[in-house]
Amino acid sequence: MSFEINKSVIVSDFNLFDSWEERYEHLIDLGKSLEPLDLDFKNNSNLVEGCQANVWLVCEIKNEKLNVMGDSDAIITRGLVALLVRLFNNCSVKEIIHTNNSFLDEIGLNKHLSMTRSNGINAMIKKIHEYCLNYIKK
Amino acid sequence: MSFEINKSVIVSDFNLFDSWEERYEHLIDLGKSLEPLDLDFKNNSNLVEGCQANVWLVCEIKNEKLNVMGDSDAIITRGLVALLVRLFNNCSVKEIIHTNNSFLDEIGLNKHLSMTRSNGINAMIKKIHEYCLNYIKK
Amino acid sequence: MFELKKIRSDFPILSKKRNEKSFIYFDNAATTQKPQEVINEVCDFYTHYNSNIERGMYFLADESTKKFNDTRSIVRSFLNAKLNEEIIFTSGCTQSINMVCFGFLNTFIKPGDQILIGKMEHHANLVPWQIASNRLKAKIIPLESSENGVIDMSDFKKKINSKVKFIAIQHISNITGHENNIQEICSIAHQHNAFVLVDGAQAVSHKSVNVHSLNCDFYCFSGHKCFGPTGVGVLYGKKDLLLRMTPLLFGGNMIGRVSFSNSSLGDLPQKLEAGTPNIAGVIGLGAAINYISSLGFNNIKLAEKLLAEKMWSALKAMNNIALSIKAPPQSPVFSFNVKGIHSYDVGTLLDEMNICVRTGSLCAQPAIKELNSTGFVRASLCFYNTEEEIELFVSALKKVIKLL
Amino acid sequence: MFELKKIRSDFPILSKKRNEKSFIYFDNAATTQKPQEVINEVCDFYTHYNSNIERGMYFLADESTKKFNDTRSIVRSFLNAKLNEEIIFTSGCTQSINMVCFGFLNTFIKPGDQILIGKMEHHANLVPWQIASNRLKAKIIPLESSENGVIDMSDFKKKINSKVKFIAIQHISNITGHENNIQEICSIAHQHNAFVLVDGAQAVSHKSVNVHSLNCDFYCFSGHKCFGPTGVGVLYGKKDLLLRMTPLLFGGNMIGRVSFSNSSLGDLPQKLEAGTPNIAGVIGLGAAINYISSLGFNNIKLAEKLLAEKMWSALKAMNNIALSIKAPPQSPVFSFNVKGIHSYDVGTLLDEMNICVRTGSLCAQPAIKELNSTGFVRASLCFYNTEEEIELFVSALKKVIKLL
Ligand SMILES: Cc1ncc(COP(=O)(O)O)c(C=O)c1O
Ligand SMILES: Cc1ncc(COP(=O)(O)O)c(C=O)c1O
Repeated sequence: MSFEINKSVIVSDFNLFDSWEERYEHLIDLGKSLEPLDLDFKNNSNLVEGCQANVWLVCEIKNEKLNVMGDSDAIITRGLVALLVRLFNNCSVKEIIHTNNSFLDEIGLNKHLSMTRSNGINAMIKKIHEYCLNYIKK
Repeated sequence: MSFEINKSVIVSDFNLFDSWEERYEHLIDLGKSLEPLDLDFKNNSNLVEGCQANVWLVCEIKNEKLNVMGDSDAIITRGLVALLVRLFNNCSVKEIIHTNNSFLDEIGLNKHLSMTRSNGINAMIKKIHEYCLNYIKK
Repeated sequence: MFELKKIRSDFPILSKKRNEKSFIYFDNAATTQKPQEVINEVCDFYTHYNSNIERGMYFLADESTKKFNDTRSIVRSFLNAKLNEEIIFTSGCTQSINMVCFGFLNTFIKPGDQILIGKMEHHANLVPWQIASNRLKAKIIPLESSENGVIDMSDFKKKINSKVKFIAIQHISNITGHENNIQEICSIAHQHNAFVLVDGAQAVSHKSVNVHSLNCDFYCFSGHKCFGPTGVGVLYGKKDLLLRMTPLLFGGNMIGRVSFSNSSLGDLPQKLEAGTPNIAGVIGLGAAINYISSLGFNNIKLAEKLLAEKMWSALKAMNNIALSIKAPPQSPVFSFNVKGIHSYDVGTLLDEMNICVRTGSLCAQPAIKELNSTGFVRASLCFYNTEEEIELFVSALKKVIKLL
Repeated sequence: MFELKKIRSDFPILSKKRNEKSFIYFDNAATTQKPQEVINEVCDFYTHYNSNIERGMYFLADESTKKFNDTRSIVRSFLNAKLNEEIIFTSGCTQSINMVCFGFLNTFIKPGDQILIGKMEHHANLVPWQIASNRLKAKIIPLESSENGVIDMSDFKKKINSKVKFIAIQHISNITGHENNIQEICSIAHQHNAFVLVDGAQAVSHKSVNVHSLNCDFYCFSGHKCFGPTGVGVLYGKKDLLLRMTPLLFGGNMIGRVSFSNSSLGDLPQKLEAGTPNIAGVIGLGAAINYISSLGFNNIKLAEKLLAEKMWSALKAMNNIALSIKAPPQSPVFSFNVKGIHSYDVGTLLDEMNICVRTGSLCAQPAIKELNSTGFVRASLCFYNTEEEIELFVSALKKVIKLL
């Protein structure tokens, strides 16, 4: 899997929709399909700061590849988590640290999600990036 | 002496002048002609609050008539003190407590002195009034 | 008379479009919109007579000083206080409360004394008391609230005793829109020699406040929540109490004599207004109160009652809406949940439909917990809102529920 | 280039008439006038996107929150600070200083410790330290000033010792317009492990400030003294020191978790910004700083240098003028007396001639005493003042002297 492939799949998925209703329905469906996080993982250390709803992200690296799981108590935020899981899961650490947030524009989310929310997603992306960077530094 | 007579003299004096320069010269002359207050009287209890320059006022009542002396370290304010001395000195206490501040308009001072300053003169008049009222209450 | 169309046109923002559509502002409890008069007054100050106040002796300073102090009279009569010097201008309700917490409480509270605080209070009327009582080793006792978020009077009567020295309560709740019985609370408190501070942040835009008949010791509010500018607020206090108060801030304009060996404080109200105040803000607040007066609270109450009734029955008619209240509120504030749905999701989708509501803990976490919630959707209305907006809101809500 | 006519037209108040004549504003040290950009920015906020910040999640709240936080970046780069969270928005310079006095000092000062304070300080940078040191049983030691009102460095070097924990000084004097050598003071202070707060109220409108190269620990200023709105100010502090600070105000927006049993504080900068801030004020301050940047401090310095030189030689040429300084000032501020005449009389008559100056103790009584005066006439200029105004001022002054 590579980030670029994941991204293009997501972008073309979103491009199928014309209305904001459909985009949200898609996001909500993504959220609903996300495997719930084990309660053990829903602790403060996995909580992502800077999101209005509770968001937990759990990162793990195996064979230089990221494995990321997450959850949220709000379904739209959960959809965003699912999006990031699809985007980053199984990507190589090296690739991830070179991605930037511009893909938010490319999948048309920056336009549709208000600042606070994209702040939320930015916080999630930051957490993933930092995890990968820390891994490389070691 | 009565307040009304004093007032009309002062009003007609001021009416002689067309320019603000002349009015101020008159006020300053009044200030210069005011007998300086004895140093003993220049204490905190005679200080009038609410004036930007230091103003001291000393009231005394003899035969139901007010005797007022005063001073200031600023010459224009001193002129205002002199004006009040001319206005109130030797007037009966009963008459004084029935006067109001409207004479400030009549002598054209409210128009020419800015609020802070007329505040100062208001504070002086208030002090004189209160002195007379207290005397009557006793 | 109260002509809604005319009134809406007084508020320029209300004709704003987003994506070519008009929007619905239902977050009035967070901050109200501003009438053109207020905006003009602020501009006018900066454009025509901007200058510092009190100390200058030139014509501009005369004008700004006069306007500033005229506002003190406007606020005094707005609250029906006795004296101008009982009106202190602050940077907002939060500062007003903190001033009492940290400048008055310490003058008489002893370790072991008690402070009663409602369970429904906004953080601004809770956290400062926690910190202050911690420092002074006093004890905070929470007051239970009955089902609509007002102080449970029987609990209050049980808890008041000679150790209680202070009571901090809100006039109207920012969550439930219900009103506390301030007059009775003050009267009982005073029988026990306790002082009362009333947080009026959510009251002054909805009803006429009379500190004299309430007989509260302190009352405070924010300008921005009653159609005035941001960064300005009011602390009313009874004169003898303000005289006893230690200022929270020290600096220019508030002192008598200053030397390196010692300094003396000035008189009220300056003593409690250190530094250059928010002059434009204060003057703008005066314009806001004049605007309120021009409408009249009778008209405001009437208009808001209609809105509240309509909203109440509309929400009651939806069976998946869990309201935080059991009876219609005194001011048009509605906090609720859509059953099984996070408040945040509701707010997100309402925003897509140009509807502004607040979601989450509403700066009152203990209150939210007390109401068995983790966060509400709050629609808070104001006289300039319309019945049509309520209808649009309700259908938007139905659409949200279908989407989620 | 710096086109004075264009620049004057940026400030609408400067074309105001009084009694059909234009006026001269020489009280810029008290507060500066506002360019149209700033007025527009404030109006624009209220007209188009007024809403509370941080907590709302709808489009208006996004816009105001973004604008508010953009200003934090603007101020950060204006002061050349490293981090946005080192910029705290306050209600003004006075509040900024009080926050450090009452929220930082107490975290490390012990009875007997010393605080050094310049003899020329404004009351805002003296009285709070007096009160705080009184409470903490620390000692205030005045620093002598040399003839132009700047810290006498040899006195400073004599007085600094291991007991000195804090130094509070102004960047530029509001009386003499002369500048302290902040960089050297900070460097010496830090060798002795003392912290330095710089009161920049009179500096930020005149020169580019770089807190990084000054290496001060705290820096503060007021918006209204640098072309911004009233009711807003800034406290810059090094991050590790701000983290140690106890807030002066508690309330909404600044806490983490709140319950009746205990509450935790939030992160920087919110921790130190309790309650709804002066949103319009902050956004207007951003516009003011952008305006300053558009002119450029090089140009501002050049223009003000010319004005200062002209004023200096004009006043020096009058033999009945007693200036408070022996050398031309770094910023165009001139405090003086007309020999034998009360400052108040001079101000009164200048006002009649439409000239705005400040008179009296200039909120710095100990400084006035130090300069052997009982009160000055202060003419404080700004880049939008003109050489012609200086000529008019000088002839007005001559007329005043003749009249008195
Ligand atoms: C009941 C109540 N009290 C206090 C406040 C605090 O007001 P401000 O943030 O304007 O200081 C608010 C505003 O959110 C409120 O609703
Ligand atoms: C040197 C100095 N420090 C502090 C202040 C206080 O500023 P503010 O009144 O805006 O808080 C002033 C303003 O008068 C000043 O000139």
